Amino acid sequence: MLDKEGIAKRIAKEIKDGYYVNLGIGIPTLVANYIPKGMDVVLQSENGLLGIGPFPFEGEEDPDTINAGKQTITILPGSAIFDSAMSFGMIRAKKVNLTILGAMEVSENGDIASWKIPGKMVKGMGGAMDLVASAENIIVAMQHVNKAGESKLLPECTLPLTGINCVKKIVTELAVLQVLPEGGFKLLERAPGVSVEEIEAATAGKLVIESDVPEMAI
Amino acid sequence: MLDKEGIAKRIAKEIKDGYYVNLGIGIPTLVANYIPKGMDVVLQSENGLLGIGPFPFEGEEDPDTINAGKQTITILPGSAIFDSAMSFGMIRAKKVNLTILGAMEVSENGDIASWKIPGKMVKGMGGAMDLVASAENIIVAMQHVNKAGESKLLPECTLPLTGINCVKKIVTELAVLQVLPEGGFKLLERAPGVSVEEIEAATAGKLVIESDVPEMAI
Amino acid sequence: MLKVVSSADEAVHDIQDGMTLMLGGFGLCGLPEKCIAALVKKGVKNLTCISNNAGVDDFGIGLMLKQRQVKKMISSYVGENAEFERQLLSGELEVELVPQGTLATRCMAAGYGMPAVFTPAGIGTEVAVGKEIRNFNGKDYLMEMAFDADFAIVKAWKGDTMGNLVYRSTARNFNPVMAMAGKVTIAEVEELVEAGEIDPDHVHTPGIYVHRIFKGENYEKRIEQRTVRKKDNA
Amino acid sequence: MLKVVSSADEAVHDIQDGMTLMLGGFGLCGLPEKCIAALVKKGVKNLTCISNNAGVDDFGIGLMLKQRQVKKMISSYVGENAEFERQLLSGELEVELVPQGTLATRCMAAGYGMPAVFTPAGIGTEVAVGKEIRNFNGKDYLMEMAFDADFAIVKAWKGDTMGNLVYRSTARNFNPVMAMAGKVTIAEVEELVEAGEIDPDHVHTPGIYVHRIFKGENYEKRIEQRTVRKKDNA
Repeated sequence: MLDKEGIAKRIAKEIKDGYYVNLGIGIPTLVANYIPKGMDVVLQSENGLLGIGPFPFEGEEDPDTINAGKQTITILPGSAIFDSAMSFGMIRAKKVNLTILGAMEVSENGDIASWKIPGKMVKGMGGAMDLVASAENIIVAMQHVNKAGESKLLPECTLPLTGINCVKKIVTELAVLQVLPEGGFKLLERAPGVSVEEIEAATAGKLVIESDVPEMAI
Repeated sequence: MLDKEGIAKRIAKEIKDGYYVNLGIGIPTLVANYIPKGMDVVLQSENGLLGIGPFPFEGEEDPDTINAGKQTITILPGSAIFDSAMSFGMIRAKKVNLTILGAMEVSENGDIASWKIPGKMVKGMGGAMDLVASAENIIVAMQHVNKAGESKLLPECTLPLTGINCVKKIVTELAVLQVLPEGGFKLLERAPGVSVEEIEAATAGKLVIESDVPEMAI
Repeated sequence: MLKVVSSADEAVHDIQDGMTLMLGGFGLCGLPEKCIAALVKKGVKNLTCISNNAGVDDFGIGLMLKQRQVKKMISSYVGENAEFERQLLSGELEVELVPQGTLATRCMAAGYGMPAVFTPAGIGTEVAVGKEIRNFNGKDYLMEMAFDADFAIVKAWKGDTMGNLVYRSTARNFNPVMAMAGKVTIAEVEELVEAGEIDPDHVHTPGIYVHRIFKGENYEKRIEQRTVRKKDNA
Repeated sequence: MLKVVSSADEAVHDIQDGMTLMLGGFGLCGLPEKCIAALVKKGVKNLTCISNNAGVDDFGIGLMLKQRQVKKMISSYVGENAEFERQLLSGELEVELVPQGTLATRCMAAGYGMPAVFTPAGIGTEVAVGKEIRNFNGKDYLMEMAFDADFAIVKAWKGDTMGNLVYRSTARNFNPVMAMAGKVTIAEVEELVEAGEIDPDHVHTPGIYVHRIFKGENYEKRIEQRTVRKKDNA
């Protein structure tokens, strides 16, 4: 079973040289730490930056320089700053190659719910609806089950949707799964020490197992 | 009767302190020379400049710095450069206070034709269609009659239109006229030495004369 | 151009109860804190505020919420404010949640004189309810309307007496698109310089969009999430 | 990011007959003259060119027209080119005249992922024929479609190895909106610098939009209308 860092590490392997990548808040943010050195990858922050750098050294925080999670960051050489309209312009125009974000639920046809629990929590969708509506390559990073032990991979989402038919891949503490165009979660890889049966038990939506499922290498 | 410089001089009197003004090619360009000193006026050039300055001194021409007529110009202190989309954005959003442009024909309901003579000349509309469709304060600077001696102030335009119901005022070598909301050219001022009869003879559209028409002071 | 005013109080003097305001900033970054303080002092009420976030409890628009000056918030993310959540759940506060890109684009539409724009954000979700959907090239888009704001209030790093603005780093965010979109636009700046001191090629918001400008003093520029790393041993 | 190419020839090597190209510039100002020269040399044909103007007889797109490489021009103003007029009147050249603001906005729409935009330009004229008209708040607007270009070819003053671009003075014009709009965007620059040498706040076109970049040598930068004034006696 993977911890959060493990999920981030596994997702980092999906990143290719030359990619522009948007990382959501939470586990996706951690992915930045595992991009292989020497690989040319530019991180987009939807508040208006291409070229997110590491956190600043203590005492060097700049209140004018934050990421979309409102954390103080630094800016790498070769960065560009732009306004919010251009930021989402480039997202809508599919210039960002990969989007990694969290979710509360994903359905077997790729719908995602991530922004609202009716009567309990309404923080807002932020940029997530724009990202999932336009991005062609979306990976969801999340826990396989929620705190109540219920599967977050469902036949249909029960929470208000963020977007439809958009999630391509899911990485959880148990597995890597692909959302099939015809519907269903195809099991691609098992986390170290996790059995297919455990994954089946934690997946409420249709799980497609085609052959021997390899353990992931991270 | 006014010469071109006289028309420009008269139009310059329509400019108010604090105005942003777009000047078309031809006579309108001359208006810049007659803006009273000390008046704070910013000239917009639709190729992407607020703050057109005078022509450069000989030898100081900069090929990167031109106006919408493609003439070499200079840029004044406090200018801003922007791209073509923003330039027409500010025009559409009515941020430009006054638009002065030339015309081949104007109709008594404020239609304007200025960009095409079928079978003879098709240079294109450039930015004129955008300007006339959005500007709330449009003055046309033109000759009252064409080279064949025919009136350019018509009941209806005969040439392909640039825009409809948009011209508010016309300044010619003979007169200053207002386009009435209900239709018709209201004669506001006569050029020095020009009689009402001469203006009537040169105006094919409905001419509205309400009282003694003063001679213009320039 | 007579755009320079002496203070935030003067800049907001004619903002009236019931008006619609756009406020720049992303979280607390690039926030027009001086104008917000002036609005709090003025006590103007029943405002509709278009702003990406709603501040925190004791800073930014949170200060206006605390005083119940806001009737309606139009935002994309409001998850950092307990008082906000309380007013929302109790029904005291009306909230329209808008995808962040849609929010930015509806501002830009206003500034560019476009009455409506098309975006796929929100298709298939409750954001799409009641809105016109159009299909272009096999993909569905929502038609979203340009905002209509009485005032836009933005914060820039530097401005000149002609109203030209330059932003610094990610404090740019929504400020340029909102600056374009107000019927009246107020800019507060950290440095106010003479016309000619800003390179025309570096201007982010041309002065034509800015009606009033003033220099704010002693910016607090609060940090919402201070994240740092330790210095490596050298 | 492996965006730097060695020459204009390399940059345009895969532009094929029948493609649609956007070409930046306003008149001869800010024109991608090195790529145009490479296209003339390459002899690629049946092109659709989206560009505000069509160059003059012996410079800019005029050179491509002379060689009959252009099947269709989409422009706002073409009045400086005798060969163009000849091909147009003889029917050899197809021409779509588009209001200048509409042209710019259709480029921006492509770069911003908006399939269509609304503009009042052309209402009541032949530009409106066959197009959808919509009324918003009592005013009619045309729905105009985003452009779809295989390549956008732009000229910047300075660029870095990440593809970030900075334009100089009014040579900016259509270049940034076209740079955003191409499926593949080629930028030619007068100065090519390392990543980090351009202040991120000064970038006009973020590198994400630029796929290939090269330094052009010996720019001619021809002036179309040389207008000067005499020096006053000092």
